[in-house]
This record gives sequence, structure tokens and C-alpha cells, in this order.
Amino acid sequence: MTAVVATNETILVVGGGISGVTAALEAAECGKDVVLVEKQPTLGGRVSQLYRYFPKLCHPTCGMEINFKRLKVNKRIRVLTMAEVTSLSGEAGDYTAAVKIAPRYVNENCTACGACAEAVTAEIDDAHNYNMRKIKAAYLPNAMAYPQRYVLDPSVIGTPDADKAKSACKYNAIELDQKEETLNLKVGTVVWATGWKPYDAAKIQPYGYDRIPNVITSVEFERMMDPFGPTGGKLVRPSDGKEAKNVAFIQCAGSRDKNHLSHCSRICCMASLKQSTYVSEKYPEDGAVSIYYIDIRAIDRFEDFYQKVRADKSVKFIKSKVASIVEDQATGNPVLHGVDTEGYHRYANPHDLVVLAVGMEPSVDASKIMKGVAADVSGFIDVNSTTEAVFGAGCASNALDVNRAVQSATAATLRAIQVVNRVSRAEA
Amino acid sequence: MGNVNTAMIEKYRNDFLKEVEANVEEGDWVKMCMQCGVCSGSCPLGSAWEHPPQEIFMMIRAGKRDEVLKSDSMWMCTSCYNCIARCPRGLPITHIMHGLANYAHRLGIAPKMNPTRRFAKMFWSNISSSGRVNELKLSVGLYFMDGIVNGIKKGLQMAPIGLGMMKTGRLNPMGLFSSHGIKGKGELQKMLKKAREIEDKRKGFAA
Amino acid sequence: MATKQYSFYPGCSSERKASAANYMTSVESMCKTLDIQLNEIPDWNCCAASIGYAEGGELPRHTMNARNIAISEKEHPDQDIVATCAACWLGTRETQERVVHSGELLADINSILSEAGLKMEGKKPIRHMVEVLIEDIGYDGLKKPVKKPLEGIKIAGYVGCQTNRPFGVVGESFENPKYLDKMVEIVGAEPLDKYDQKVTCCGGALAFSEPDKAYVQINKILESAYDHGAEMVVTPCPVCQMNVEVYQDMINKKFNKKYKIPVVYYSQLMAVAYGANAKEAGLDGNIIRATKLEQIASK
Amino acid sequence: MSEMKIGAYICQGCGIGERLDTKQLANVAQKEGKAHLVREHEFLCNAQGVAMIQADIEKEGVNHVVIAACSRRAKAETFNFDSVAISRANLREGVIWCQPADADKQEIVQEMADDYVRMACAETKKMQIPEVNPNRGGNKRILVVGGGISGLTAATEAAKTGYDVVLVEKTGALGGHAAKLAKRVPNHEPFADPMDTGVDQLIKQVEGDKHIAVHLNSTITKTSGAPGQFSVDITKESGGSSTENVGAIIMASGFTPFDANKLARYGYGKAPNVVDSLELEALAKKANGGPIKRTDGKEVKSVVFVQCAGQRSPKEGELPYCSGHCCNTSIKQAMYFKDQNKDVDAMVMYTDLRTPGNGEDFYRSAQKKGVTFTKGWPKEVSANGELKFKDVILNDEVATTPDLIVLATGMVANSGVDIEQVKQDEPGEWQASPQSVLNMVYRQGKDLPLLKNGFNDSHFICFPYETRRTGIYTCGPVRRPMDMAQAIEDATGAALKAIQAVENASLGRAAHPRSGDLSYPSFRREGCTQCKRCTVECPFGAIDEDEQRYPVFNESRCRRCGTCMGACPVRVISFENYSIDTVGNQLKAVDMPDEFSEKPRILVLACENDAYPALDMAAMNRIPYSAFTRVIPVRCLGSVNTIWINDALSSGYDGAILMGCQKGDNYQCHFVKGSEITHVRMSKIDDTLKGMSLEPERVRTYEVAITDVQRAPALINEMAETIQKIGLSPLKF
Repeated sequence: MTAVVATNETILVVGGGISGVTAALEAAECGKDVVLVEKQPTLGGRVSQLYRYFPKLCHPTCGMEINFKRLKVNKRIRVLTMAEVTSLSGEAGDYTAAVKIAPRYVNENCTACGACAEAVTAEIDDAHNYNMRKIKAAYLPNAMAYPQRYVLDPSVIGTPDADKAKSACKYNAIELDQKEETLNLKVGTVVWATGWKPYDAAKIQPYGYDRIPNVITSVEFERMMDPFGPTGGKLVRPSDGKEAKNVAFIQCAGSRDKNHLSHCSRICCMASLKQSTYVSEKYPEDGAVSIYYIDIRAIDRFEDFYQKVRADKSVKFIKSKVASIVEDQATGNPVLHGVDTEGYHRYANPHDLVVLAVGMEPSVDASKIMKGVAADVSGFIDVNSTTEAVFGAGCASNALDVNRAVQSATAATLRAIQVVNRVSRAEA
Repeated sequence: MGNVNTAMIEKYRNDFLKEVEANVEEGDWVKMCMQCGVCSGSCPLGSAWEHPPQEIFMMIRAGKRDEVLKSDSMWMCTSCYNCIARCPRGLPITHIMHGLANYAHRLGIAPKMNPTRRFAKMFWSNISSSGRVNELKLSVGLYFMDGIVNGIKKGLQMAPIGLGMMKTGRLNPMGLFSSHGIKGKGELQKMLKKAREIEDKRKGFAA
Repeated sequence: MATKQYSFYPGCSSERKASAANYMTSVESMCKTLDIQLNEIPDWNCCAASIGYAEGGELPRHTMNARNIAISEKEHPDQDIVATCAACWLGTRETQERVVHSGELLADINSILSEAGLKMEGKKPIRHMVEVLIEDIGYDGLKKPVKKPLEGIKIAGYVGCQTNRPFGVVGESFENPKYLDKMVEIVGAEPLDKYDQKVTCCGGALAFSEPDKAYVQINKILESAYDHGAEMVVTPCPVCQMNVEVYQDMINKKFNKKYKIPVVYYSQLMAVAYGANAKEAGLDGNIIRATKLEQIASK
Repeated sequence: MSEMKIGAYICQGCGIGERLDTKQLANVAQKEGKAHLVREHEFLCNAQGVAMIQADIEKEGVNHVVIAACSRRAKAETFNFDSVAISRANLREGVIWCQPADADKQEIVQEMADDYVRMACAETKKMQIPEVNPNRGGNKRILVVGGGISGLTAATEAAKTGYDVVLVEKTGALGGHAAKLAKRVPNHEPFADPMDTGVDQLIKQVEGDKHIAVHLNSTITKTSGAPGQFSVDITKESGGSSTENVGAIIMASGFTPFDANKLARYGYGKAPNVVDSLELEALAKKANGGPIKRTDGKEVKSVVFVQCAGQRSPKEGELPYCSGHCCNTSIKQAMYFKDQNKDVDAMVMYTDLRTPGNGEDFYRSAQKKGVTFTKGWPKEVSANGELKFKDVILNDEVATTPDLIVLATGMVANSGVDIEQVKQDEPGEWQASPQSVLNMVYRQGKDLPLLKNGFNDSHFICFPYETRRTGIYTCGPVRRPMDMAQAIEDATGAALKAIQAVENASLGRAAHPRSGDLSYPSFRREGCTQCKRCTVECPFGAIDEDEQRYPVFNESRCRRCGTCMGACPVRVISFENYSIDTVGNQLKAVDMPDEFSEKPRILVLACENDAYPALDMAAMNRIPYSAFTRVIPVRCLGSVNTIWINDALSSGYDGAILMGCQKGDNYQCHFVKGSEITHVRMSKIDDTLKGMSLEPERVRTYEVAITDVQRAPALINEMAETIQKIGLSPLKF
């Protein structure tokens, strides 16, 4: 049984992405006790799946390294992975959170030596790479994973693989009899930072994501750039491994659309502008990019970056919501059909690869976990209508870029600290 | 809204937009367009449109009344509903196109010779007189739309089809003469008359 | 007494000696097997189709449909309204949804209907025959009665527009509906899942007024079917059926092609698979003979 | 402090036991490392192993712990013992994972491991357990500069958390620009209508809070000191000045509206129907729910909003950036008209309509209300008020003459003086500057360093509150163009950082990124030559000068990067746990084979945050690099003192590689300048090499990102090949 000390002066942070990790660290570095709960086996969330950040084109892992270093030495933070908050009750300063912990089948003895992975034969989808490839059923989620501890996939439990893994481990780190457990934590307040998930591109039928192999999503494209990713860092297309030199980006894929997400996901324009630099990075000579957009939303100082990309002759901007994509049977090229609305020009443009700039939707609708937590139409926490001491942070509260997510998490953390400070004053 | 025909339109003011909102089926949706162009790109007869729907919506806002109402673009609508299915703002574009065509037609400024306009007119009189379609009368009427000579030409082109249909029992040669139709013909016409009155009053077509 | 009763709106094209008479014939045979009873709406009138817009405008068009709904509500109060024709289904459902949605429109319509002592409430769903088959009978239920599997026939499932948009069949997408392919599979034939023109517009009423523009569309529909080796095209819509079938000679001349592809209704496939003979399945109504079906039917 | 007792612990887990002779390692630790106590363990990181170490600390008085196991990045939380010095010898990632298990390599791989044990022992010998800085300050009050929405929010949030606040506002009233708005853009469902600004309540709240002291008509005329002990002069417009002591500072000095007089081409100041965004707010306030009238009294029946007026513009004197809020603001203002009278024609003319997030709902709501939107490029407004523009959709050159044209003008940051341009006064001659916001007496300048376009934003995406002046945080539009909603969020976050800063300062702890580090720079005054390099090069302006030009270390401002240590030519600056010696001793501890042994030695000094993890991950992926490499992690490349390179070369190393973060405009160095500065320092090393008659290729400095998992080993192997070509160093004794 996992033992966790928590009191009504403890801050519960739900979600271990950059917002949750930030919230936990900022609170702890103000001297507060924190329990950080993450559903996945590792912290890091979506940013750990990004290759570069806009507009600096720096690498997310760099900031993660710093944050994890802060985390490792901070004794005020208790991290629970593979854990989910299933219910929340009570009142400000006195909440009880039910936390469901899924079995990892690997305990803290794990040294990440990798022997279990060598032992097992079964393979599973690699979630870190959006299932674009398979990995062993005993795995370290990614090279930066924290905790740096392997996971045994439930699918192998009860199979010979499980025993192979167990006998391969010299350190008694494999516990095949682990069971799901639920903890009831007493906490004073909650920072809700469960983040976002990419909108399901298959729902955008005219773009044939489910029918046309060379139509992929922006998050998948991001993984393709990782030297250790599914394509070994090569910019090639799924259907035939051919170099993808003529790449189209379709903006508002699911966003700003009453058939899908009514909100604007804010980051997609900058993400595509950023990814257009990947194409020229890989094919400086003959890379070509077309960005199909309704409005380019490169707000405030991001405008600089937009102007830089605009100046690149190999990048075309077409003000048009693409109507449909048809696969050219002979070449496997997706052909984009639509109308350039600036002066009415019809087009039927073939591309090697099409990237759908998919929108953000909240991965959890917190208003379903506890009433008093308000959500907007898309399920993001409506911070200004919420009556509980549950503070939406980062992309759980809005479609935000990393910088603003961290800002939001820092603000939410102060609000949380105010609650536990009230508690301690009351008890003093 | 009254005497629309004389309305003086100032560019980039809302006069024409308001006229459309008042008099055109689903016209109050026009303002919701965000100019993404997905409708224009989705139309099967797109290339036949001088002004695709999204452009028409912009023209309405710009106050281009004549260019819109006299255009034959709307008459290219096949009612395939692609535009409606894809519009991110949920505009009932098909109906707006129908509405604009109907409005232009009622104002008498729609393109006179547009075949779809004339066929649609014929179709309506065909069904409203008897309550049901008389396919033979309709097609024959269609052929003779441009006068006897063209009619015979077209008729001859189409003859094999007509014959095929008759052979397979899918066209009634007697249809021209048989008094085909519904029993409640009279009532139906009364109703249609009343419907027309209400609509005309509302849309300022009061005779 | 049949287990399933529906208030039936056949529509003009399905009348005797009308363009979709054979559709009707096959539907009757199919329904018999599936124990579906269709109670025709007495003295129904035309739905005004989409093309009614130019002269008909808004209210008169709704009036046409409202009358049918009203009569159905009077004569078959507890029965869903079912149509076999895409245009009829769409027109009627559109009227009902808009009338019910707007108080003003409902008032207008009822004052108009009162001329004939009628009134409509719009309580009963307006459904397409295909929905009845999929939702009320279910694919398994449709498979059971199959006596003569249509083995080895390659069939392109052409859905068209108005059975598909804007309402469509529940659970299907606008861009890639799969129900026709499933039906083809159920009757033992071979669906062409690569067929990529299943929701392309056939030109609808513009086949009359703008034939050349329509032919371009129809050619697309046939070409893809042809290229994917279709021996037959199946459709749920009378307008599609007619446009795609009857103009093939013209299109052959115009685009110098050699199309001679039978275009049948889903109900014809089922009727034959359920053991109906050629006449009961309305195969004699196909201008381009569906010989393969006729052979099976005659076995 | 009690005398040093080194305990060395050698792990045999993860294959170390199989690949290496741990007995031999134990001998090295004992004989050469002079460890008082050496233990081998088959699995050091398990509960029992850790307990063993803990017991030695408690019972045997071990106070310097050498862990010879995995990388310092692994199991850090496990090997985390209080009040002892810890050194890690990286035998797993650093040796067995990056070296193939070939039998013929066994000898050199063992030597690699031996050296890492020697180095760890050598390091710990020179380490001291940091003692808390005695001259830290404990003041926990927070100074907020600026009484606009950002400042007011920061003040109330800090007070709510239980901290006293001093709020200084330049003008005679609180509220800033927000107080001039008729309404604000909505911040909650359904995001459909303009809402009350709420500024009045906020002002009441501030005025009524006994924990907040408000100074109106006042500016900051002097800021000195450090986190936990700032001293600030607050001067009234009327003269009269008071000195307040505070622990941290929040700079919320806001923005100035772009001067529309620069937009003559849009008829501003000429045509009777042209106003800017804030003037429209004034008209709306005046109308007070009634019809909005122009200043000449004409009721407005038609209005056009011109977006990006003087923004997103390459023109001289105009703003190249986008102010972010203007689209929503114009939509809100268009609603002022529509909500009052739906028959008013309101058109928004835009290039890209930028309403991110729920702004899209607000946009739709405006359309529902009948506001029309035109993608158009304004050309000019003539004196009679005719607006000529291009309708981009209809591809038409057209014109319209509405009753009112509203120019959506942008934000200009009130960020004080640009310290890159304005040099700081010499000590003794220091004078307050009226342009400055903070008037800091810091040696590096009176205000915070600026980013592009004059904003005080953080340079870091993951760390939006990083300024280069510890304990001073900016928020609101001075940081970056932003709307009210974001400013409120931002100010709340800044309040947290300020609170964190005073808490850290009171405990003598470092702020981000070395949060919690208790060490701090100390220097030997006698040795100092007053060369000023440390003062100039400190990325955080932590070091001032006294009258005799000696450096004055303000420890609480220090981020512990060691750039000063790297800069010091006479090596008088050090940290208790990181010094010239802790590193120097390591590189000297390496056993240097003679020049006939064919065994070169390559020293790698790697930034601990990026290059070092890259090498770890290379090892995890079993990407090999030369077994002759000896890697030493450094806090920041900026802390690398050239003496280390000299010592290495003169003691026989055949090559040295420095790996730091990306420099330049998009620098990734978390100590801002460290990498850049060292690149400069190293560009001068060639003479030294010549002096030693060594080839320049023997020393290389690279920018290495944490993702350079393949490149980092490649760079090392390149050096190995170079050495093969040019031969071993002659300087082996």
C-alpha cells in the first residue's frame, strides 16, 4: 500500500505536465507541501513529445532537465505516477481526493538497467510516439522519463513474458502481484493541471486522416523530427518512406469549427510556422511549404517569427480552409481541393505530405469530477466562474502555449497557497 | 421591408445585408460567415460559379446588390448540401443560395434565360397544378423551353432515353393527356395561395 | 398483421409508370420478406423537391410537405413517416425540423393547413427506408433471410447527396458512409471499398437544365466505378439512379467511354438475395439490364 | 567544522560488477582517494544500501560521501543526504554504457572507471558543506511599482497571501488605463458581451487593505540592496522623499499608448472622424449607455475599426509587433455601438483577425450582433474622412466614409532606460534619472535589461518570470503586449515569484535555476586586482564596486552560476562546494599515461544541464565515445576558468573540449551569458597554446544542445581522431 502523508495544508496538484510540475515546484519552493499526481508512468506531459519550442526553436527537454533537477532535490513534493483523481469532495481547506493508482508492476528498486526489456518479447504501441511504432511491453517511457523507472504493460501480466521480466531483474524490482489501489488524500486545495489532448483528426472526415496514409497530424510530425523517433529523425512520408519535400499545413484542423471545437486552439498557427522551419532544416535546397489558413494568429511578439517565415520564399500562405483531400491513387500524393479566398482562385494542389494542425481539447473535464468547478463549452475550466478552491492551471483551463501555461500555473499556485495559508493561520 | 427595388445601396454599409436578412430565406445567417471559403471549395459545380457562396456573402456585406442578385451563380446550386455539411460556422448555405435565387427571381432581376430558373419555374407549376409531378409533361415542357425547333432537336436527342424509360415502364406515354394528380388538388391550391400571400406580405412583395 | 408498421410516403417518382417505379416494386418485395408493413399516406402530394425553391419560395414549399405530415399524423398517428426517395425524405424532414423549431413558422403553417381542416404537430420522426433497415431491423436481421447470396458480383456503393447530407444516416460520416458497402456484403456480393466517388453529386435536377455540367459529374461517378472494376452500381436514391443510368450513352459519346454499367437500388439487391424473381425485384425496370442479378433471380 | 571524513561507496549493480573490477576501484578510493572508509555494494541504491550510507554518516561521522555508481542525474533523490558533501563517480552512463564490452578494451575501460573514482575523491576533498550566508536579509515586504490593473492585482494577491505591500503609483490615481475603459472583454462563459472592468472594486480593495501602503504621485528615485534587503527611495512629485525597506520588487509599470499622431496617413489629427482606441473608450464613457457621439457632437451611425494601426508595420517609428489584444478590443468597442442601437453599421477591417481561445466565441457573438468583418488593407484617410482601402477578398480598391474611424493602436512598454545604450554612472557620481523606473544603483545599470522591442519579458519559454535581476519581477504589458485577462494572470504569478524570492532570501537559498543552493561566492580581497571582469560579466548584475573599485558581492542577487569565478584572472572567487580547486583537483587526479603508452587523455568540460545529460542519454542508447575521455560537469560554461585548460594541457592532456549551450539572440544558456562569454575567452586560448607549443586543434569549444545525443559523442570522437593525426601531447611527465 502506497503511504502518502497529506494534510489540509497540503496542495494537491493534478497533472504532471509542464503546468503541474511548475505548480508543484513553485509551491514547494515557497515552503508548501505538495502531492503531485500524474496519470502516465512519467512526468513531462505533452512537452516531452515536442521537438522544439516556438519561437526560440529551443528544446523542451532542456527546461525539463532543470525542472526535474529541482524536483529530485525537493523533499516537500511527493510524486504519484500512473495515478488519477477519480473524485473530489469536501470544501476549501478540507478536501478529500480519491486517487486511483494503476499497477506499474515495477517498484522503486528499479535501476532502469533495462534487463527486463531485453527479456520480454511482446510488443505494444509506443504512446510516447503517438503509436507510430511498437516498443517492448517492458519499457522506459522515454529517455528523459522521471521517475527513471521501467513499466510492465498490463497486457503481459499472466503471460510467460511477465515471468521472463521478473527473472531477468536482479533487483527484485518486478512485482507481478501489484493491484490497482485507491488512496483517499486529505488536502487543503487543488491545482488542476490535467492538460490537453490533440483533437481526433479522424473526425475531420473531408481530410481523410483515416483513409489517406500521407495525411498526418502536427503532433505526429513533431515526433518525426526526433532522431530517436519513429522515423529516426527523417522527414519522410508514411505510405512509402519517400522524402516529404512538398509539405502542406492545414490550419484550424478541428478548431474554430462548430462541427468540432468551437474555440481557437491558439497554438496551431505558431506550431505550423515552427514546423515549416523543420522542412527547410531537412531540405534547405528544395523543401517547399504551403500553409492553408483562415487567419494567422501569431499574436504579440510572435509576429516577429511569422514575419521571418513569411520572408522565406519556400513558404506559401493560402487564405483558405481546405475543402477536401483526395488521394492520387498513382502517386499516393494527397491532393488538396479548395478556393484561395483572396480574389477567388480554385486550386487542386498535390503535396508529398499533409500535416493537420489539430486543435487542443482538455484531456479531462474537471467539472465532471466536482460540481462548483465550472467549464466552458469545450470543457476547459472556466476559472472565473469556479466557486471551489480548485484552481485550473495551464491547458486544463484554456488553449495555451507553453509560456502562458506556465504563467497560468504560477498564478494558480499562488491562489492555492492563499488557501493553505488561511488554513494554517486558522490553526495557529 | 418595403419598396426594395428602389433601395439606394451605400457600399460597405449594411443596407443590402439588412435587405437580405429581411427577405431571403435564412438570410440572417449571412453575417456569420468568416470567409474561410470551405463552401466555395466544396461545391461540385464550383467552377461554374462566377461568384462562389463565400464571395457572395462578402459581396452582400460590401453592398454589391446588383452584382449578387443578377448573378447566375446561385442557379448553379445542385442542392448537394456539401457546403452545409462542412461550414465551420453552420451556415445553411444551400438554403441561402436558394433563397437568393428565389428573391432575385421574385424581384424579376434574375437572369431571364437561365435554364435552371426556367426549369424550376416549370417544375413548380407542374406540381402545384396537380399536386404531383407529371414527369412526361415536365420533360416535354423542358425540351420545348427554347421553342419548337430546339425542342424537337432536344427531344430527338433524348428520344432513346424516353423510349428506354417507356419500355421499362418508367415513363407513362399517356401522361400528357391523363388527368393525373391528387384528390385534394383544390385544397392544396388554396393552401399554396395563402402561403404565398403570407410570404409576399412579409417580404414586401404585396401585389 | 406485420410486426413493423410505418406511415409511408412513396413520392412521385415511385408511382406506377414513373421513373422509379421499379424501386417501389423491389421495396415492396423486400419489405414483405422483412415483415415490414408500409401504410401509404392517403392522397399524399409532391415534396416540392429542392428545385421547388425558385418559384415556390419558403412557405409554399413547406406547405407541400406540411400537408403530407398533417395527413400522416391524422391517419397514422403513432407511426413514423418513412420515405424511400431521398428528395422526399429530405424535403419532409427539413420542413418538419424548421417548422417545429420556429413558433412563427408553425403558426403560419397551421393557419394555412386549416384551409383544408388539417394541422401538424411534427411529433413523429421522418425517416429514410435505409434508416428503418439499419436501425429497426439491423444488419443481422437483414442477413438472416438471404437465400441466394449474390456471390462474386463487384458492386460500387454510390450513396449520393441527399440521403447523406445534411442529415445522413445515423452513425455514418458525410464523406465516407459505409452502409451501402455493408449491405452489399450482407447480400453476399463484393463491395469496392476503394471506390472514391460514393458521395459525389450526380447533378440532381440540373441534369435537366444544365445537362453538360451534370454529365461531368456523372462521368466521375461512373469512371471511378469502372476503374475499380465495378460490375454494378448500387444506390438508395431515385434521382441518382436515373441520372447515373440513363445518360450513359450520351456520356460515352461525350467522353468517349464504353460504360454499360447497371445501376440498381439496394432494395433490388435484397429482393433478389431474398429469393424474389426478376419481376418482383423490379429488374425489368432497369434500362441497362442487371443480367448477373437476373441470372441469380431466375435460379 | 569537524575534520573531513570521506566515505566511498562502490556499486556493483547494473552490470558494473560484471564489467569492472570493483575491488580495484575500492583500492583506488582507499589508496589514492584517501577515503577513510570504502564499501562495495551489489545494489547501492536499494533501501539497504542507502541505510548503510546513512548509518556511516551518523555512526562513523562520514561527512564527505563519494558515490561510485550511476550518473549524478540518476537516483539523485535516493542519494540525497543532508549536511554532507556528495560527489558522484559516473561508472554506469559514464563508463560501462558508453563503452563496448570488448575484451581487448577491458583495460582502458577499467582505467576510465579508476579515474572517475579518483576524480570524485579529489573533488570531495576540496568541497565544503555550504554554511548559510550570514549577511542575508529577512525583509518580506513586497514593493509593487505601478498602480494599474497589473500592479493592483499583484498588490492584492500578495496581501491575500499574508505579505505586506508597498504600492507606488506615478500618477495621482490608481487604476491605470483600465480605469479609462468603459467596459472590458469578457473573461468567462459565454464570452458573449463586454463586462464591467471591476477596476473600482479592485481599487477599493487596495485602499481598504491595511497590509498595502499606497504612494500616489510618487516615483522610485533609488533602488539598492538585494532580495530580502532592498532599500528604496520613494519621491513625491511635490518633492519629499521616504526610504522603504522591502524584500522583493514587482515592476508593473505598464504601457504607453502608441502615439496616433504618427499616423497622419490615417487622417489622425486631420479628419474629424478619426480617433484612436482609447479616445473611443472616452466617447463611450461619455455616452454612458446613450448614443455615442463624436467630439463635434455628431451622433455616430456608422463606424469602421482599422486594425493593426501603426502595428505589425515595417515603417520607421511604427511598431513591428502585434499588441495581441486589439482585435478583441475592437470587437468589444463595436459592441458598444450595436448593443446601444443595432442599426448602427459597425465594420472591423483586419489583416488577420486574432481572437485566440474563447476570443472566437466573442468574435461569433459580435457577428450575431451584426458587426461585419472585412479583410482589408487600409491605404489612407483623406482630410474629409474618406477611408480608402483594398478589399482583399473581393480584390477591390474601394472607399467608404463612415461617421467614425477608430484606429486600433498598440502598446509601448514603460520599461525605463535601455542599459545597453545608457551607461551607468560611476560609483560616487551616481544620480537618479527621470526616465528610469527603478533607478537601481546596480553597477550594470538603472533598469532591467530589455528584450526585443523594449519589453522586459523573460527570454525563457519554460520560465516566464526569469528576469536578470534576482528578486525583481515584471508583469503586465511592460513585459509583453497583453490584454487585461493575461495581465491579471501575469501579476498573480509575479506575486508568487516575489514571495518565493523573499522566502529564499531569508533562508540564504539561491533562486531559480539553482533553487535551494546554499553556497555563495566569496573572494579573497588581498589577491584582487580590481580588473572589474567579474562585475561586468555577471549575467545578473549581482556584483557592484566599492569606492576603491573592489567588487562587492551581493550574495542574495547571485544565481550561483560561477561566471565570476570563470572570469577571475587571479582566481580569488570561489564557492564552498564549487571552486577552482574542486574542478582543478579532479582533472589533476586523472592518472596520466606516458607519451609512449598510446593512451591519450581528452578532458571534456560539459554544462551540467544540457551537454552532460546529452552524454548520459547517448550512453542510455549505447552510443559509444572514446574511452580516453574524462568528463567533468560544470554549473555553466561561464564558470570555466582558463586556468583549468592550462593545467590540463600542461599536465599532459592531449585535448580539451568545452560544451556549453547555444549562444546568440536565441541563447539557451540558463545563465544567459555563460556560454557566450566562455566562447570569447576561449577564442583567445590559441596564444596560450602557442606558448606551450601545442596545436590549436587540441582545444575546442562547442554549443551543444541537450538533444545532441548523437552529436556530442561524435564531437568527442572527432577530437580523438585529431589527436591520432597530430600525435600525443609532448607535455607528459
